[in-house]
Order: sequence, then C-alpha cells, then structure tokens
Amino acid sequence: GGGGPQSGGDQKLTGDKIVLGVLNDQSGAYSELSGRNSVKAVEMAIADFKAKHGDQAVTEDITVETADHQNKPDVANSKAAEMYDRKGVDLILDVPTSSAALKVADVAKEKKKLYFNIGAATTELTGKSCNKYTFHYAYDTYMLANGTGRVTTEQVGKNWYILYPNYAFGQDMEKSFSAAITAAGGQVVGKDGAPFPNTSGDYSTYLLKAPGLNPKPQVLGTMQAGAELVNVVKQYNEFKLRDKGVGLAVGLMFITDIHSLTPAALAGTTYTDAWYWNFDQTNREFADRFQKETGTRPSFAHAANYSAAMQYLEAVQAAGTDDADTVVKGLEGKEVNDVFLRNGKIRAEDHRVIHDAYLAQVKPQAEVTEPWDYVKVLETIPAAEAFAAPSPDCKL
Amino acid sequence: MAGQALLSARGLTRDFRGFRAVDGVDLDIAPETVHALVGPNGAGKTTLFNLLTGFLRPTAGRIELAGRDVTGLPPEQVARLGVARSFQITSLFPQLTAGEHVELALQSPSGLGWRFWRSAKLMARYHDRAAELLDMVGLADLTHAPAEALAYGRKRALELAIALALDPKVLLLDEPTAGMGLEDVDRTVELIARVRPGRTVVMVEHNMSVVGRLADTVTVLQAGKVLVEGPYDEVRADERVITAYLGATDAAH
Amino acid sequence: MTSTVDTPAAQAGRPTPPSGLVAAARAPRWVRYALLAVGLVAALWLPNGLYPAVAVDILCWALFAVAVDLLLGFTGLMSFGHAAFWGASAYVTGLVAIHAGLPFPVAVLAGALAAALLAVPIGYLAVKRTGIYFAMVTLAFAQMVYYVANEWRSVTQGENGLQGVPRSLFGLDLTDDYYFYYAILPIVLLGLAAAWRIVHSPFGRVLVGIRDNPARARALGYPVHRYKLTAFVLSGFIAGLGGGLFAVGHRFVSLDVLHWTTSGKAVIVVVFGGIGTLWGAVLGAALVVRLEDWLSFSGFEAIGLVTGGIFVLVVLLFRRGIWGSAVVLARRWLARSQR
Amino acid sequence: MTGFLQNTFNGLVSGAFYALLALGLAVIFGMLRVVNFAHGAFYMLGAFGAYVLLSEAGVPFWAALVIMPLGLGLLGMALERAVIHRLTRLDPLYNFLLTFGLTLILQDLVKSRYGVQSSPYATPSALSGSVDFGLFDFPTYRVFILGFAVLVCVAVWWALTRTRVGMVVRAATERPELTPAFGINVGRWVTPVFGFGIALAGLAGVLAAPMRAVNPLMGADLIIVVFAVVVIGGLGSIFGSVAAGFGIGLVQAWGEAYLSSFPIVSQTIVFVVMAVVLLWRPAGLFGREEAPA
Amino acid sequence: MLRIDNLSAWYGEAQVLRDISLDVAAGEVVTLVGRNGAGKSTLLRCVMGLHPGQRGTVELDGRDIGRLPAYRRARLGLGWVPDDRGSYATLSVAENLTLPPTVGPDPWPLERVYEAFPALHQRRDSAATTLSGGEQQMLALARVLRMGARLLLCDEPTEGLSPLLVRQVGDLLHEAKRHGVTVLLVEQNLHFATGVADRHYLLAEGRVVEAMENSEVRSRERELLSYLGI
Ligand SMILES: Nc1ncnc2c1ncn2[C@@H]1O[C@H](COP(=O)(O)OP(=O)(O)OP(=O)(O)O)[C@@H](O)[C@H]1O
Ligand SMILES: Nc1ncnc2c1ncn2[C@@H]1O[C@H](COP(=O)(O)OP(=O)(O)OP(=O)(O)O)[C@@H](O)[C@H]1O
Ligand SMILES: [Mg+2]
Ligand SMILES: [Mg+2]
Repeated sequence: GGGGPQSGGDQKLTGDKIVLGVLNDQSGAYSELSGRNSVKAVEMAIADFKAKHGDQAVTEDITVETADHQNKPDVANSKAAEMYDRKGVDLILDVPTSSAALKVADVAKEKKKLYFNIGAATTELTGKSCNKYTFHYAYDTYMLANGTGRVTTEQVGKNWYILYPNYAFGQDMEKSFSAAITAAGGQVVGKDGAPFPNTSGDYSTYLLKAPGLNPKPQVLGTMQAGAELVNVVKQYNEFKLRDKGVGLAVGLMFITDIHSLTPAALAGTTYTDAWYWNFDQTNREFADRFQKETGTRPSFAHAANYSAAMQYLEAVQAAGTDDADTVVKGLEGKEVNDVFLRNGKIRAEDHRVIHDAYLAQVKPQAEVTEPWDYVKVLETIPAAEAFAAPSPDCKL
Repeated sequence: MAGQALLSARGLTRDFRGFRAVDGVDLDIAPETVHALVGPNGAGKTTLFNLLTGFLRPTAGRIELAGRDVTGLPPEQVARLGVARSFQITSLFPQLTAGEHVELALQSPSGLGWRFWRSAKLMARYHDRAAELLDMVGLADLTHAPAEALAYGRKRALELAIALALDPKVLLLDEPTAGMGLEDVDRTVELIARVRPGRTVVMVEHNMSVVGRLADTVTVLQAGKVLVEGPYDEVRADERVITAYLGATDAAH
Repeated sequence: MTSTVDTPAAQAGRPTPPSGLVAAARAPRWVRYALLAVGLVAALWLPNGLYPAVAVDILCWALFAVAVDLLLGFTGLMSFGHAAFWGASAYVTGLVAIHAGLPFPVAVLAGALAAALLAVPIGYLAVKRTGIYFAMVTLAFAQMVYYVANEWRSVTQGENGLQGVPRSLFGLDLTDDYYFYYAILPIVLLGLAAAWRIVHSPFGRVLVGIRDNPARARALGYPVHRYKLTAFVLSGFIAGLGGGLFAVGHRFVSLDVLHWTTSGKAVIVVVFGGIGTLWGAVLGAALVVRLEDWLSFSGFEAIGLVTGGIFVLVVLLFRRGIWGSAVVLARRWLARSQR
Repeated sequence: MTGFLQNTFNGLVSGAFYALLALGLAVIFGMLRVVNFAHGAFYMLGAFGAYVLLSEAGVPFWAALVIMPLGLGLLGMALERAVIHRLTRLDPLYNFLLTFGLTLILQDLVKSRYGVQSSPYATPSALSGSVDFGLFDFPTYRVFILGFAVLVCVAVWWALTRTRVGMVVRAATERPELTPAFGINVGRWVTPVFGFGIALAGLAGVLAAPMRAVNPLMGADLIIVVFAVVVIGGLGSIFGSVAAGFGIGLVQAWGEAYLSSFPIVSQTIVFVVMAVVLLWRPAGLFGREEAPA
Repeated sequence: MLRIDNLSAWYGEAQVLRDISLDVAAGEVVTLVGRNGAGKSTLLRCVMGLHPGQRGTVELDGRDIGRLPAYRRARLGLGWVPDDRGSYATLSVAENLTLPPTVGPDPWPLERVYEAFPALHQRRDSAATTLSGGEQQMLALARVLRMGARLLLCDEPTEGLSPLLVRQVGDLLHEAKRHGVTVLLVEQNLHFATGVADRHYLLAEGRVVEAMENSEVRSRERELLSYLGI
C-alpha cells in the first residue's frame, strides 16, 4: 500500500497510462445486454473524461482492452490474469455470469488490481466472497427480488406462485422473493423448481397447476431468465393465465428480453430495473448519444459500464495515481451522482455501490410510441432500501 | 451319455424370429478325430458352429466340452477352453499384418494382453513360432503384408494360421478350402492332416474330396436336423444324402 | 460383419501400414528420440513463450486429448462424453484440496481415481455399443453427470462453481502460474508417458485388433468388452489427471468442465492434431488452446465459426490431422530424397 | 383426474417435438448411416427462418410451415452433395464430427447476424384459441401440433417401409460402392432423403416457433436428449424412434407433475431410461440386434 | 458382345492387370481361370465400372462403355454376381431380389426365381445377411437373373455351394445361355468350368496367358491343372 496520494511524482501511473479492461460475454447469452456495446460505453466515458479534464487529465493515454469470456469461468480466469499481467490493465469491468465474476474477483484480489462487477448478480460478491479490490456496481439478486417482490405484493396481489429454475441463481432468487413477499404481508401459496436447463422447453405442468392452487395465486413470479423466461412467458400467454386472473412478475428481466418477447406478450408484467434509458432527461440524452455510437438503446449494463469507468477515472484523477490501494481508499465511502448512479454511494463496508432502483411495468402495446420505449416506471426504490444491508460475512 | 466324446451337444436348438435354424441336434465328437459336417446350404452348419463356440446362445439344449457344461459361455471363454474356429466369411484384422495376426493369436492364452504397463516388444517372443505357422500355410513371404491387401485365397490361409496359433484342443473350421485354388486346397488338406495328431477337428466342407481325404466321421445336416451320421463311405452311399445333398451323378462319380 | 468401412483410426493409420501405432514403434530410433527431445524442449519453453496460464491450460488439455485419443485412435471408440471424467476429477480434486488440504498432486490423484471409478459404470454400459452409438451414449451419460452436478449444489456449489481451490505443495508458493507450470510438468509427462506405454504395450496391440474386428478377437479368446472397458477406465483416469490439474490450475471448478461442449472440444483437439497419433493430440491441444486464447482477445465474435470450420475442414480435407499429415509429407519427402 | 389428463396431453405435445426430431434423425441414419449432429441446428434454423420470414417479409405462419421445410430440405440436399456425400465410404463417425462442426458454424452464423436474444413469434391467430375437451380445455395450437406430428410420423413410416423408396435408399446407404452395379443411381436417391430428414427438423422448428424461445441455441441441448431418445427406441427403427419420442415426453411430464420436488428426476429420467434399455436390450427397444459374426 | 482391349488396372501404385485383351461373343459362356490373386475379380470390377484405377477400353455391343458410371452399365444389361455375394443386411431377401430395376428383354419373374430357389422363397422376409453362405450365393445369382441382365459377370458363383447346388447352378447357366444370355465367369473349379463354358482365358499375374476352346481344355486338363498349381 504505497504512501500518500502525491508520492513519487515519476511513478504515479504505471507505464504512464491507464488501461481499462472490459471482460464480458461477446458471443453468448449476455452479449446483447452488455457485450461489445459495453466497450463502446467505456470508450464514451474515456472521451468524456478527457474532454472534461483536458490538459489537467492525469494522462492522455487511456485505452481499452477487451476480451470475450464466453460465460466460461475458466476462460474468465485466464483472461483476467492475462489482462492484469500482460496487458497492463488497471481495472476490469463488467463480467456477467456469477461464476465468472466470482473467479475474476479472486484474481483481482490476488493481483491487487481493481475489478468493478456490473454484469453478475450474485450477492456473494459483497458477502462471503467480497474483497478489497472488488466493487459491485448495478444490480444484484437482492435488489431484483426485494423490489419486485415487495412492490408487486403491495400493488398487484398478495398470493404468489413462484416458479424458479432449479440452480444456484434460481434458488437464491426464490428465497429472496419469498422473504420480500412475506415481509410485505403477502404469502407464497406454491413454488416449484423447474429443471435447469429445461431441455424440453415445456412449462405447462407448472402453468396449469397455478390457477388451481388454493388460495388462488394472483401473481405468478417467474425466476427464469433469458430463453427460459421467453418459454415461460410464451406458454403463460398460451394458457391465457392473465385472463384467468394470474398476473406475471419476473425476477430477472432486461430490456432486451422485452424487445425479443415484444411488449404485447408482457404487457402488465412487473420487474425491477437498475436503470431505464427513458426515465428522465439526463438518461435520455445519454441514450441518444449512445444510439448514435451503437445504433441501439443502452441497457442498464451499458450505462453502468459508462458510469463505472468514469468513476474510476475520476478517482485516479483525484488520487493522482493508479495505485490500487490508494484508489480504493479514495473510492470508499464516496457519494456519487451521475447518469447511472442516483443517490449513489460506494459503501466502505462491503464495496456495494448502492443507488436508486426502479420498479418497472411493461406498457401495453398500444402505449408503445417509439422503439425500445417499453416500460413505465411505477416506483423509484430509494438507494437505501434497494439493496441489502452489508453482510456480516464480508470481511474486506 | 456323451461317453468318450470331447465335444458333445444334446438337443441343441436355435430359433431366429420363429425360424428354427438348428433343430434338436445331438452330436458327439470323439477325441482326436476329424469330424466333417456337411449338408445343403442353409442346413444350419454355421449356426451350429456359432452355437458351439458361444457366438450364439442356444434356444434350447446343452453343450459339453470334455464333460464340462459350456452352454451359454461367451466366445472368448470357449476359446480359452481350447476351442478355436475359423470363419466361413473371412474375418481378419484389416490393419494388422499377417505376422501380427498370428502373434496376437499366440499371445491370447498367456494373459500378456492385459499388461498395459509392459512394452509391446515382449511380443517378440512369438516371432519364431509365428514365422513357422505362416510358413506352414504358405504365407511366409507375406508376413509384413496387411491383411486387407491379401487376395481372397490368402486370407483363407491366414484364417487357418491364426486358428492353429491358438494350439486348440478342438479346431472348428468353417469351409476352410472355399475360395482356394487347387494348389491351396491340397496344401490345406495336408496341413490339416499334419496338425491333427493330438487335436480334434470339426469342419464344415462342401468339397467332398476334401471330406473324403480327411474325415473319420461325417454328419449330414438337413434343415437343422441330423440326417445321417457315419463313416465317409457309408454316408456317401446313403440314399437320403444323395437326394438331399450330393445329387445323383456326383455320388456315382 | 466384414464391412469394409474405414474407421477414423484406420484412415489415420493408412499412410503407415499396418497401423499408426505399430509403425510408430518401428520408426527409426533416432527419429523417435529427436521427437522426444523436441517435445521436451517445447514443453519447457512453453511458459516463457506463452502466457504461463495458457501454457498450464495446454498441458491439461494435452492430457485430456491424449486420453480421448487412446480410445478413438487405438480402440476405435469415440467418446463424446469425456467431459464427465475430466469434470468429475476436477470436482473431486477441488473438494479434496479444499476440505482435506492435501498437497495438490495427491488431490489430483484422488480426482483421477474418482474419474476412473466413474468410468466403470458408464463404460460398462457404453461398451455394449460401438461406433456412432458409443459416441451418442457417452454423450448422453455425460450430460446426465452434468445435470447431477448442477443439481447437487451442496457439494458442487452449482452454477457458482467451487471457488478457492488451493495450490498447496509442502508450503511452496505456487501462486505464480510460471512456477506452477513447472510443478505440474512432471505429472503431465508421466500421464503422457503412461498413455504412450499403454498404446505400445501388448494390451495396446490387442486393442487395435479389437478395433479392427471385435468378433475375431473374441474367437481368439479375448474378452472384448472387458478390454474395451479397461481401456475406457484407463482413459478416464488420464482424462481425470488433466481435469484435476485444470481445477488446481484455475483454482476453482465450474460446471463448464462437465458441459458437452467440453467433450466436443476434446474431440476437436484430437481430430485436429491427428487421430491415432498421441503426438497429434498434444500438438492439437497446444494449437487449439492457443487459438482460442488469441480469438477471445481478437474481438472476433464468432468463435464457433472458427472451431466449427476447423472441424469441417479437417474432416473433409485432411483427416489425418496436422500431425498425421506432417508425417505423411515427411515420409514422402524422405522417400523422394532417398531415390 | 383432469390434472392427469392435462399432464398426459402436455407430455404428448412435448413428446411430439422429440418424435419429429427423432424421426428425422432416424430417417437420415436409417438411410445414410449418418448421425446428424446438426439436426438441432436445423430445428433452430426452421424456427428462426419462420421468424425472419415473418419479421422481414411478412410471411405468415402457414406459408412458413411450407417454405421453411422446403428451403431447408434444399439446403440439406446441397449439403449432402457438397460434403456429406464425400464421406460415404468412411466410418460414420466422420459424419458425426462433420455435422458437429456444422452445428457450431450454423449457430454462430445465426448468432452473428441476429444475436442471441430470443426472437418474438406469435401464435397464428387461427390457432390461438382453445379447444374444449369437456373435462378441460386446451390451447388449440397444442392440439394442432399433436395432430400434425402424428400425421407426419405415420406418413413417413408408411413411405419408408411400404414403398420402394425406403428399400432403394437403404440399399444405397448400406453398400454405396456395390449398389450402382445394380443399375441404381445412388446419388439421385440419397440426396433427397437427406434433404427430407433435414426438412423434418425444419418442420419441427417452425412448429416450435410460437411455443418456444426462438434463438440460435434452442437446438443445442435438445439434440442430446433426442440422441438418448433414439438410442432408447433403436436408432435404425423409424417406429422405435417415434414411439420413444412420445414416451419420453410423457415420462418427463409425469415426472414434473408428480415428483416436482425432485426436478432432477424429469431432467435425467431420459438418461436413466437409456441406461436401463442398454442393459436390457442394447439395440434399443425396437432396434434389431446385429448378426453375430 | 463384350470386347476388352489393353485394359490395365492398379490398386494405388500396384498394377494388378496388365494389358488385358479379350472378347466374349453373344450367347457364349466364357470363363476366366487363374490362381488366387491373379486379378480375376479385379477384371470383372473393371468391366462393371467399379474400379477407379483403370486404363484401356471396354466395349459392349460395339459401344465404348469405359466412361459410363456403373449404374448406366447395369442398365445396359450387365449383371454382376460379386465374390462376396453382395447381400444387403438392411433388406429382406425379397427386397434384395426386387431392388435392381429390370434391364433386359427377358427378366425372370419372381415366381420363377422362387421356383428355382425354394430356399429363397422360404426365407423371403428375412434380412439377407442372415442367410447361410450358400443361400446368399443363390440370392446373388437369382438377383441378376431377375434383372434380366444380358451379360452376367459371375465371380465364383459356386463357392461354398453344396455339390447338388453346384450342379443346379451349372444347369441354370446352361438355361440362361439357351435364352441367349452371355456369361463371363470367374471360376476356380475347373471341373465345373469345363461343364458349362465354351471358351476359357487363363490369367496369371494380371495377364492373359492363354485362350482356349473348351475341347482343348479337356484334352489338356492335366497340364492346366499343374499350371494352375498342383
Ligand atoms: N442371424 C440369423 N438370423 C436369422 N436367420 C439366420 C441367422 N443366421 C442363420 N440364419 C438362418 O439359419 C439357416 C442356417 O444357416 P447356416 O448359416 O447355419 O447354414 P449353413 O449350413 O452354414 O449353410 P452354408 O453351407 O450355405 O453356409 C439359414 O437358413 C439362415 O438363413
Ligand atoms: N483393396 C486392395 N488393395 C490392394 N491390393 C489389392 C486389393 N484387392 C486386391 N488386391 C490385390 O490385387 C491382386 C488381384 O486381386 P483379385 O481379387 O482381382 O484376384 P483374384 O484373381 O480374384 O483372386 P481370388 O481367386 O483369390 O479371388 C491381388 O494380388 C491382391 O492382393
Ligand atoms: Mg455356412
Ligand atoms: Mg476373386
């Protein structure tokens, strides 16, 4: 842990440059949610940073390295190590898929270099597996479950049937949801773990069962994600459960999912989002710029990558060095507001970056006026409530 | 019952989807004899071989080898008990050379084949014996030729060599001379005559002159059943055999 | 039964009649020693020339590929489910290292033994079929193992994977992949030597016979199923060695080690390198791992296009794989220069 | 009781997909001795093609149901001519490897063009209602799938076992080197059959589009289960493959319904059944045992 | 009817046929005799168009068929009885018989086939490779007769047949000949060959070393046998 911020003027930046690494899925399930457009977002951040600081910037030489981890933790592992060791990367960003993220956190700890997680949702990153060099930006399973579970129970219905994919993520989500629902005065009248991966792609057994339960659930909470979510929703519509009085709440949904299922299929569905591009003017301006760069609207992950890169650069700027320990010190406890972080705070206890979250509802097709504008925000969940309190398991 | 027989079958039967290929065959093969099985095509000779060597399980019946019940044993165990066979339709290892075929056969009883931690050079101990056997069947100059490049007749000879390499008590030969030229037929007959001391040979053969020169006993099968059994000359003259199998002129021949 | 189709192994073996393995054993002594020397030098150089973590991966995959080739090239059995053994060993190794805190070679050995153990029932069922059925059956059973690991969260940590597998070896600091590479090199070489020995043993000779004509082998007194099963278990063991080292190398185990694409990749490596040539498997591992590493940094998104393309090209154009083709070319060149 | 009937019906519906896919595999295998690993990828192409037709050319479901199988059939024929054909004399394993490579390529081609997100596809309006079965009512679309699949299976079975086509093609594939000597132009027969098998996969894909997530990986895991299905049924057997397809669909549905606390059961049951079948009848339930030697 | 001129053939580098020239007139039965490995089967395969490495001319009825694919040659009336019998495992006996299209003016109807080979009738629904070796031989012969081939290329059709059947095959060939069918026969069994053939070609190491009339063969039997290797 090198001395004061201004120590040793000649070695304030390793190699006199800053290298940001974006390690994410560029070909698989998350490639649209983040993927190469996250790299674009980071490049935007660099450009904005340079524009803002001009000659005052710690360095002119800020570059981006990127690699595709194919959602495979072993690939993520080698790529992360290689990025830190050989590509001179100071900060790794993104890393969707929990197993990969946990692995990269490990590498960060060992190499004593920074890692800002954005793409992965596991709360373990700020729990048992937390470490000094890892920060958790954007969403996590608690945030998803708590927001959707509580608000939906209050606003849509008290009785739930929960369908979750029977693996780590799904089981976590189910637990968090059940807790949030009960806390909000609702009850879970039934829950089933569906096979994962579900090769038959069929959920009719569960969907048919739901309306028959006693008491009849008013909400079907599905924790499926990606293609499995699409299957559940298609079949939910096929069996016309909405007409039978069973609403739909989704544990994990991205705007890209709504795009692929069409808002018509999901109208009325509630879910929690970490950020929405058309929420306010600030977001919209960012989204317009982003669209110019990439041809599409940003997901929360794109905005978060932008924000994370920017916050890191600012921290380096402030510290005058890219020495990891110094930068971490500068970040801890900092309160921030930017296009992504509203009422944001970087918690020193567990490195959770808390911020406002949003309970969103998919609009009926008729109300969709422009492409990608699929939801309305029902409620803003304040940063303090959106995320769990620091876990006692976390010892930095 | 089986008396002195080395290999015997009682009521041996085999059905294929309702078709009875072998039908209650009783057979006694006396030790150190040459026993020929003849019969029209489709009489069940090869099937009988397959039953005797464990390649097929009998639908009913019982097989004894030297007084021991071997019914239903798998082929490799039957082979281990000293029963070697050749195949009617040539069956070799296309990629191995003639020499390697014989070595593989020679090695079989030793258990050396399980030694995955030893060097294959150990198999050199079989070189001499292999060369000798190949010479016997007239393949000495083809030791290093892969089996797939051998002409048909040579393949038949190789079949014989590997059966002999097992040094079997009972040698079952399914049409050993089929597809051979006259020269090779003669050589094969001589060869069988040479190796027969101390062994029991059962052979399926359509070439009656071969049968005549070698066989002590002849069993004629027809439609899965034993039609006649006896010494060659007797069988040959049998009226039923002539109508069913030999045909009139051939018998007179 | 006397079909005259070419087995992949037969194809590979064609240029060097009667079969790759026997001919290789007969290759002039100096050629073999030269090869060995080149191989060793290459192995020692790897972590200096490549990123050490990549070099470690290459070693692990080399073992895996050799294990697959032991079956495919020398027994005529194409296992499309070898991830089951690679992965099972990875998990067992990881669990043993985490919970028992044993030195990693012991943990790896335990993993490999577990893989061999798992290979017994799977092999017992699979060797009842041959050819393409064998491939499908192994694929299916491996998928089943995958599901079970996925579900058995209390042990495998499910999707999150087994984190924090230690690299302990009598208090040595092996966190740096550079040193770790040299720590595992002897184990890998031992594994490769074992494969080589198996292929060039009397047992290996029987396997080739069985590959060519199982019915004939039975008539010679060889219990074909049991031989195949033994080969399968040995192969599972070697794959397990690789998988265990892979777990320690990455210090964690994820479900991916059991996924069917992992099995597929192992077969790609073998086919690319050259079926029925152990050297080819090693070479294939080096090339494929290196290529994937390069691709994932290249910004090229369609990795499947490349790996799939390799597959198609190899199968269509040079079935002997890189090593096999090189051998053929070298032979031709030698023959010409002798004339 | 109603629940049981519903579950049974649903089992048959998901079984219909297994059956159609297994049927295509069996046709191709039975005739060409090729195990088509890319079958799942063609299923995906069927579904994806339907989506592209709809979203980019406005072609409705019913037209897609004809166009996609036809188009994919042609693609399959081209493929057979261009590559599969070259491997006829080699071990079937080569074709397995080839089609495995092809799977990766096809998946990535679609992925790089359309991304991995699932694409929307609505149930055709004529089939979007439900049919009343007295005890329960059921989505019309599912009823349609079941009926259609059964019809296709029966027709194919009839064509391949009761007409000359099947015979000639079996001969052509069993001994490609010999068959021309009997006056048969092997290429003319084998190519369309391969195309037909692919068309079946495409058909299954189009049928799946309104019900299942349409994305580049939709066939990837499915094909492994279908492999297990054909091993159970007996790979060479048309009837066996279809029967096992429906059977496995049923067993899975019942497993999900009545053993819902053990999702692992419905996930692995197909493999367990396969293991049992291998022990008991290695050639599959309806497969023929090979000749002894 | 069939004329072969300067035909050579190779397996890879190895030449197995060297400048073979021979002809077969319509309605004749001609045998090829020679030791194992002389190249007899290869010659038939060349005529059938199944051997890739060949050079020379093959003419049928004065028409050069050397470039035609095998299936076209079959349609012109060539019928091949392969040495391995060519049975299809995946086809029943009846299907094996009806597989080839009819190509000649005088195809045998199925009933006639079954009459001549009752064994085939009995096993008509079994898979062909489950037949006994001899039954498969009958099947191969019956198949080309049913095709109505005008020129039969028979590769050791008596191999593995019982004496009774060998004579039947002889009778069949005679009968075929009476119907104007031409036969090119590969045979090791000189006794059988002289019973059916008009002329003989003696092959050795890929060359035609002698052409003889049947009568000549009978008178020189002893000499020939020794040539063939006794
Ligand atoms: N696997 C099988 N399935 C069905 N039928 C079979 C099978 N094997 C043999 N057969 C039938 O059993 C009968 C006896 O066959 P086998 O091969 O034993 O005859 P064979 O006496 O050896 O005749 P050949 O002298 O012609 O070789 C034949 O009619 C044959 O078709
Ligand atoms: N696939 C092959 N590869 C290489 N050489 C071959 C192959 N098939 C045959 N030969 C060789 O070609 C030569 C001629 O073979 P062919 O089968 O034509 O002989 P044949 O006269 O029919 O013999 P037989 O009486 O044994 O059937 C033989 O020397 C044989 O070794
Ligand atoms: Mg027989
Ligand atoms: Mg021949």
